[in-house]
Amino acid sequence: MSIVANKPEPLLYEMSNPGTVGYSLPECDVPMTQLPSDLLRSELNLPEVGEVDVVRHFTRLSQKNYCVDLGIYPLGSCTMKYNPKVNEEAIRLAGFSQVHPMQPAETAQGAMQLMYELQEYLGAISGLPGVTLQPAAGAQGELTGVLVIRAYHLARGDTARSEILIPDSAHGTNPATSAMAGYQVVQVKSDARGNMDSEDLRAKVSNKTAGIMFTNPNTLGLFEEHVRAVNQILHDAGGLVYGDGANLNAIVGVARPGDLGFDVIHSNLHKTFSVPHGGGGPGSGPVMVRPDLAQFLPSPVVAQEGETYVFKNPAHSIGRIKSFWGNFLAIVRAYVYIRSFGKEHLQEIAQDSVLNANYLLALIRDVYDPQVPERVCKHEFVLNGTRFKKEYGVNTLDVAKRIIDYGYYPPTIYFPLIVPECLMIEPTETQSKASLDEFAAALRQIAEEARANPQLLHDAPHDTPVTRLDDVKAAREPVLRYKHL
Amino acid sequence: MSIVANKPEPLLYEMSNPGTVGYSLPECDVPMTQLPSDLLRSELNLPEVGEVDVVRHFTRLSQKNYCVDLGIYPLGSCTMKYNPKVNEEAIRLAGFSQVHPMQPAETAQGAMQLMYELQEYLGAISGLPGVTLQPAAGAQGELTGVLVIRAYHLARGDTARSEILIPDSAHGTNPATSAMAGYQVVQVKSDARGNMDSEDLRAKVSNKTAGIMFTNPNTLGLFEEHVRAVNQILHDAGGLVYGDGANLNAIVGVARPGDLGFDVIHSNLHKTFSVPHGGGGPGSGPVMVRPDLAQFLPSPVVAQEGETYVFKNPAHSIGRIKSFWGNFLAIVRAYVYIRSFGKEHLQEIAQDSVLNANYLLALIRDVYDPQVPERVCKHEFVLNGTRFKKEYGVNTLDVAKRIIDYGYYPPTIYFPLIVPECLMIEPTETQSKASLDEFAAALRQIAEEARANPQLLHDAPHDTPVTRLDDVKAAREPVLRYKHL
Amino acid sequence: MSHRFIPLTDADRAAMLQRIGVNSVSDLFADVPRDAQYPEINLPSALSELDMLRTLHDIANRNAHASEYAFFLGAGAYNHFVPATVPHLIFRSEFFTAYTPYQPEISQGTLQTIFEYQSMICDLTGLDAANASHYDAATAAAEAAVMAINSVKNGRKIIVSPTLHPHYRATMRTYLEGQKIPIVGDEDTALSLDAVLDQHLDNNTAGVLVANPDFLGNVRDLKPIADRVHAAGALFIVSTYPIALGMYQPPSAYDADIVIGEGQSLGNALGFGGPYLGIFACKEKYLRRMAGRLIGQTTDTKGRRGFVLTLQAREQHIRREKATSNICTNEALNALAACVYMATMGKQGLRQVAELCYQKAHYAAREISESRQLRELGYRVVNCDSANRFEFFNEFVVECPKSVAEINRALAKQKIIGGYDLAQEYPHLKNGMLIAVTEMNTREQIDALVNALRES
Amino acid sequence: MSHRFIPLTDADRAAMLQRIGVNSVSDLFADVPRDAQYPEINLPSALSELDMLRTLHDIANRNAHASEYAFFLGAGAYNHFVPATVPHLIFRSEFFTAYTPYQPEISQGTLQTIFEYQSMICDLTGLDAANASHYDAATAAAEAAVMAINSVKNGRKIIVSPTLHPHYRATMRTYLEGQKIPIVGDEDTALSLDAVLDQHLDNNTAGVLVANPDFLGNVRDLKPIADRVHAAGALFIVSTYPIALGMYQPPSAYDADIVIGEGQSLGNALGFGGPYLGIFACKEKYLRRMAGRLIGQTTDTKGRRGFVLTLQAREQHIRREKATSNICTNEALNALAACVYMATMGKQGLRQVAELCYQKAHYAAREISESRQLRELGYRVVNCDSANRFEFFNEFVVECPKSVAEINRALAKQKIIGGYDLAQEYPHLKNGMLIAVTEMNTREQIDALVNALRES
Ligand SMILES: Cc1ncc(COP(=O)(O)O)c(C=O)c1O
Ligand SMILES: Cc1ncc(COP(=O)(O)O)c(C=O)c1O
Repeated sequence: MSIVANKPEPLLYEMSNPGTVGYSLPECDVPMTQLPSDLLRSELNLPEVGEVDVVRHFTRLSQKNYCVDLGIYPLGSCTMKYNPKVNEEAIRLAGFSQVHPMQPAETAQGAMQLMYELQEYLGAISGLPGVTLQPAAGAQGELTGVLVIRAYHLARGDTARSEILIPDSAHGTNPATSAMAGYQVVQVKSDARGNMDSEDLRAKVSNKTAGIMFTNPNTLGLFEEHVRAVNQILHDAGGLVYGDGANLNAIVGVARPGDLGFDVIHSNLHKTFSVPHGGGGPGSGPVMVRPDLAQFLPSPVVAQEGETYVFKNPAHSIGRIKSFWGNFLAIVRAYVYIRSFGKEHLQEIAQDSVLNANYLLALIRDVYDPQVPERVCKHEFVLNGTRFKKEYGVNTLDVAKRIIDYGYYPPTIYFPLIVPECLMIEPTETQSKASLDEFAAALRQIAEEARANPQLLHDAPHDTPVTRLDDVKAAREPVLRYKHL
Repeated sequence: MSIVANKPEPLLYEMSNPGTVGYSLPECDVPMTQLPSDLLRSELNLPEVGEVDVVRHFTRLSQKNYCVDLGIYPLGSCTMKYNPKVNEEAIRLAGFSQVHPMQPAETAQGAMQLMYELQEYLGAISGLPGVTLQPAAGAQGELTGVLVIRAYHLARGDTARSEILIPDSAHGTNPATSAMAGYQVVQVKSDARGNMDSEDLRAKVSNKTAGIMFTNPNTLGLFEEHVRAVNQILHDAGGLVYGDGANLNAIVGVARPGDLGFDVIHSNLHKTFSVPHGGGGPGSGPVMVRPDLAQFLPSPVVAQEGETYVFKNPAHSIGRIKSFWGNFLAIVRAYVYIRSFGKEHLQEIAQDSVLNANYLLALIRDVYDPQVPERVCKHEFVLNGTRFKKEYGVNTLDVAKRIIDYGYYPPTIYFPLIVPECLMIEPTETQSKASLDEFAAALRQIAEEARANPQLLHDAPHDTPVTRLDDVKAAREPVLRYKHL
Repeated sequence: MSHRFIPLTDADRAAMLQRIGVNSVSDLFADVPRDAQYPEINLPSALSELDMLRTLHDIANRNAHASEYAFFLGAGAYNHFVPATVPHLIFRSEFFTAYTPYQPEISQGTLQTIFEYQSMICDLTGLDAANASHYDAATAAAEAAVMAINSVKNGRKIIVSPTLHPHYRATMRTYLEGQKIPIVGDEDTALSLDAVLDQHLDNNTAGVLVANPDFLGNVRDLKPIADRVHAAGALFIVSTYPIALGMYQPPSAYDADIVIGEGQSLGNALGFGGPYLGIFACKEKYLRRMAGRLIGQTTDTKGRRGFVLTLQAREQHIRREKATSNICTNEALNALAACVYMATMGKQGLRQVAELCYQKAHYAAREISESRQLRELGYRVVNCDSANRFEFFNEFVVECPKSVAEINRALAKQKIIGGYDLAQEYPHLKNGMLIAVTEMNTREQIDALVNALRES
Repeated sequence: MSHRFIPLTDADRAAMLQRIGVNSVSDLFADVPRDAQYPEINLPSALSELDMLRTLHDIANRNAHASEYAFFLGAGAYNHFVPATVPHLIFRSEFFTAYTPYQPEISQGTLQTIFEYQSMICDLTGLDAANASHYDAATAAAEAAVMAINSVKNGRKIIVSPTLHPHYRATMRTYLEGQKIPIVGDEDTALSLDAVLDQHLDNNTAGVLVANPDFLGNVRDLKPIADRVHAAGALFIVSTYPIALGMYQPPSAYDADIVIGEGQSLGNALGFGGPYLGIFACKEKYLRRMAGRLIGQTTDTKGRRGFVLTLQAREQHIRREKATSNICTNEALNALAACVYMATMGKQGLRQVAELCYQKAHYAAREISESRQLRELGYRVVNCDSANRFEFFNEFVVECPKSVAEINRALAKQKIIGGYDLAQEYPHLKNGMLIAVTEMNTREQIDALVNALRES
């Protein structure tokens, strides 16, 4: 409801009325024990609100959010695809939701079977058969993978490798991960076609190189044209190749990273395999490795012994990467996505996501400036907003905010960092042609507005509960919690 | 999302793209039979849309609706109270949702137990122990009850009774029901205190009177001060008293209709017992009768035989009133509401709904005109908009539409028919004091606007997906379906 | 302690009473006879949410349900697949906790979806107009009869086919009893429709109500019947099973004037019998006599398309005792479920569901009729003609060698819910079991049924 | 036929390719090595929604779950009551299918709820600032260790209590391995915390991580420990169980610098171990060293309050290899669940849950320790001192006469999931069973457990 959605919503704390309750619990049915009075807290300042107002508060707030179920959510690099509703039925089954991670394996064979099968599927899809489902997100998958690479070198007594190569187009998690794993980051330049600059790469690879981390297609939405050569260079130097699988959507079913020379890869199940993003998480970031690296994977993995599924610790495991076994309920959803497509349809994910991206680009490329106009893109593409800034005084932030006025979520902006005034668009395979036509029409109109009436863009968005917010103030005097009066 | 909610949404038909599918079904796993080609249809013009667009279409449309979960929904006579969320868990249990009405009673004992217990509870709450859960809504309960009254007279050989008395404040279903049951409707006037005019009543009651139908508290929100006298007059004349239980919320737990002289009553479970209204239904309208009338109730009712629950046909049943046993899943919800309050808290429903109504009235009575200012109201109250119309040129429709601009659903308007420019407000017990303070403040501000800036009201609402719609056009050239091109 | 569903504290109550200007809550109930106040009410104690859920789980666990049992029971309620889109969307609060869309500016969600529902029902049935629902098919049938009486000049009676659902016939009788309109035709449930018409059809007939598929599962071209009915000046009313319309010709093809049907099968839960969905559609010329709510398309003051409740002058709110029906609350959410269901299945999906039902039911019938062992035991499929051709959709009658109730008890032990026992309603089908098969029944289940019959 | 999740038809595809100006889809993949294209991928065939659901039902049915079994298992994941408000609200599409709130104008829903979550975590722990979640407590513990290393000048090692959850200790080791930061203190898991500090605490200690309640269920006033840690210049990090904070003093009372915890118990499903919720809070002065996302309050150009992602300069998006953590996707929806849970339970409810857990667990411990029969069989409750006083929250250790795995097998037959087997992680607790009791365990269940132990 537009009127309700545009009204300011008080904080729950501001709605609190002492003595009101929204909960109920059974009476205590056992004889009472004296509480340990010396250890008790005197107060707990949580809000006190009735059930009806809890529900209304969050329902009203929900309407202040855009979401995939309202329309296109073309955030580049994020793969905001439709999330099948059958999963909501699935994950509410008591046999999934009410199973304890530590209960005896004999009593959790269904859950373990599902995990085992997903391990197999991800191995088959990636061409890298060693699989751990433990990582909770892509970034944690990266850490896992880099630690596996580290363990590999150390296990061979190769202790001098201290560097990881990373192209300048990489997502921030790649360098951050490398640093967490104790590596120096060495940046590799991109060339004009959006590939890695092979001279720069050759110059930087050495016997200090533990490996390279790169995304393919990369964050420009472009497939590394020399992928095999790059990987060969690394392998020749004794390094391993880590694939950041955030963009797996573009090639799933069409080509397998393992066949292209990758040694390790993660997959963001919340991207390619449609686990809903939940406003920022949870996700799941399984890691797949070539057979000889499986011994280093985190403990435990699921194995099959006869008819029974068991947890096993890989021989030279890097250890645990989180508690328990992974984000199981996210894993269930990815399992559903894969089985719903099956071997017959899996490649349509990649084909149609790439088709959609190229189609959308074709509809707007005469009014926006693709970063690498001479190439076809994969599942996403990157526009360069420099001309808009110079000619109209309109920057990419203004364009993004104006997109909101048309009822869409804006694309990713200012990433990758190597593209000035970057606008990065990923439609995914779950958009219809009609929806792309509409979105393109809006983008075209905005381009026209940028020319004719730039102020409209500077002032955007116009009909939202709040408009542009003061980030500087937020960071300078951080208010990170409700302050009791 | 306000921006999305305010965008026009195409019809599904307009989104249709031949060849797109949103469904999937298993392959046929049995040997095929030739279809009867002479009986097959050639075309079926349903829309063809993918799952994602089905979900988005209805999600976007949903945001064009106001609902109880967004805020106060003060529709007088409708009892729009909060609907507990535990019911959504309950009615999805396979043991409720996937049970067939015709399966052998031995395999449905849980469902029958629940029905039996609810029959008992409703009997206890109403003081009228004969109960049928079969009617699907209040109006159907009315028909059931009036047919029971008819059966009662006929069973006694009393065939001359052809009239039902109904006060002029009654809801339209009461006269319509009487007519459906074959009775003449005789209208009884209301007096200045909002009671039935006792002289008029006495004048109209006769040996042709089969009974009277009235709501107590009535549609003015006022309790019939002479309820016992009225009922006595009817009983003395050989008639029966039908209570329209739509307003049971005002007295539930405080007084029982059976103790006040009612012979038959229905209860709208979707009002008093919080079955969600679903945009107009489904509801449930059980009927309760005094013991000697139980023999006429619709077939079947649930009875207990030892440990077993069975369906039984009352001895002189009026017959079936619908297929199967009633709106079972609605019945489950009412059962939950009653058991969640239990004997300790039940009367709080009435007490607090009446308290809330009187409080809200107190907050605005100096600027709006209560129809019967000298009395306390029950769970709702009625305002008379005549002065606004005369003094400001603002009618009740304008006031109602302006309320929308404040982010609330407007009260019931132009009902009951006996109050000119009527505005009928029912807050229910599930509103907090703070929410009533806010709503009252809005109403007061609107009263001020009516005086100072009536055009604001004439033009309302201002920020909705559509504003005032052309009802005349809709009725004159009805467009009741999408017309294929 | 306060109750979780009432967001008021005692301090609030005190302040509110003061503002009202009374001393206590009992002052607000002064007009209620004192001696009747606060009776002892025999109810159990309040339950917490957790205990409530536990209780409900216990109760639900006492019911056999279609996730654990193979269901071969239909008889007007069918175990069809409900795509996940349906519960996801209909249980959105915005639809679920809204009222009848009286204020269209903030009810376009309900209004547009019901307009779409009306449109789809028109497409499905082939008729011109559909309303926004009745309680179920039984009450829709009763309302159709009333409409026929009001539409036909000398209409003084209604003829029903004996193979119309027994509950619908019973409900029609109850509804029309007060208005003293006779329902005839089903005195002998063994009679054919043609024989019934021979016996009853005359110029005083307001309407003839026929089911297709009928209660025993048979489907036929009703054009000859329609012609006879129309020739007598009566309305031809067809009760249908909407899933069947995924493949069969719509009732418009045989010139039905009114179509009613049970919409449960379109995305609504079995739910032990309700809430269900009464479908009601008619030809344009009868439109203004139709009961129930109608949503119409119009424009707002700015020329934008919008939807409103329309033709309300027909309804009880305004016409009061002159209204032809008292219906007020209807089954809007079930209509929404049907709308989402049809949207999800679409043109192709609905056809495929129908064909799956047809194929599986015919497989089941064949397996039963062709099993020598079952034949020897005395089982016989009734719905096949002399040439052993089956003429039904997804439901058929098996004549059994012993009481159906007894067989069903044995089946239940094997987690099979057998067919409907026809003994009471169709005495001529002695030991008749009405078996329904849908897309939810796997071949394995069907084979298990056949085996179980062999052993029972 | 098209796939239901891809709303494109072949006609669409052809038109789109034409518009792009290529002949076929393979032109769009020309840069992918030909010989690697379209490998045979060993996957099962596509499943329809119905078959998918059936498969999932079958799989789920192979797991024992808490609706059918009595659970006495905790060890870091607890079977608590989840009020119906939680699934109802968190599964609203607007929350569920949104991304990280990068564009605040159309993400205020997520932003405000997480701000409220942060506030509630601050209130619960008594600390000044909380972030918008880590993957789970284990990774929060690892990030806390990193933060301590970065905050303490000579910080070169981390001390962990042996009674910190074994998974957290293992995860910390994996995380800190690359940076070569030693984790010490749990070499002998039988040692007391004081003894551990005696052995390891020195001026090179960056942080000390202690659980309260600890892994074996014990709760204590950690002020003396905190004082020792602070005196050595290290940060005092406490791992907590948020439900326990409903009744126990917050870690701020004993001067914790950082609090981490597993938020699963706050409205999140057991879900076979995830997704869970890593809680992370710290004192104001360490705020800018905290990893993860933070939501801050600010104003818009019209002066209206609004919420934004703030202090992003700390994060990997901007700092890249200089960021202290690589976390990006977090557990926002689980944080929302915790927020709705705490909103529903409120101040009084959270206290009551805690007390119920406490009471029921103590009842269970008493029943076990006071049963002569169990004593004679060799059962002994470890968490009671010489005066037989219990000092735990809702989890306690029972020394058993035989292997816990064996006992648990016997219990499972009676639909009881017994406690955690300590044998491997705590060898000194030979045959130790860690039993957890929550508000979900009825007295009947507890009595059944005691009985079953007698018989097992
Ligand atoms: C290219 C790339 N790599 C890594 C990540 C990190 O993945 P996650 O957010 O699942 O931790 C992202 C996420 O946006 C990404 O786009
Ligand atoms: C006073 C009164 N009587 C009867 C009814 C009819 O009840 P239902 O809508 O459940 O058929 C209503 C419904 O609004 C009502 O307010």
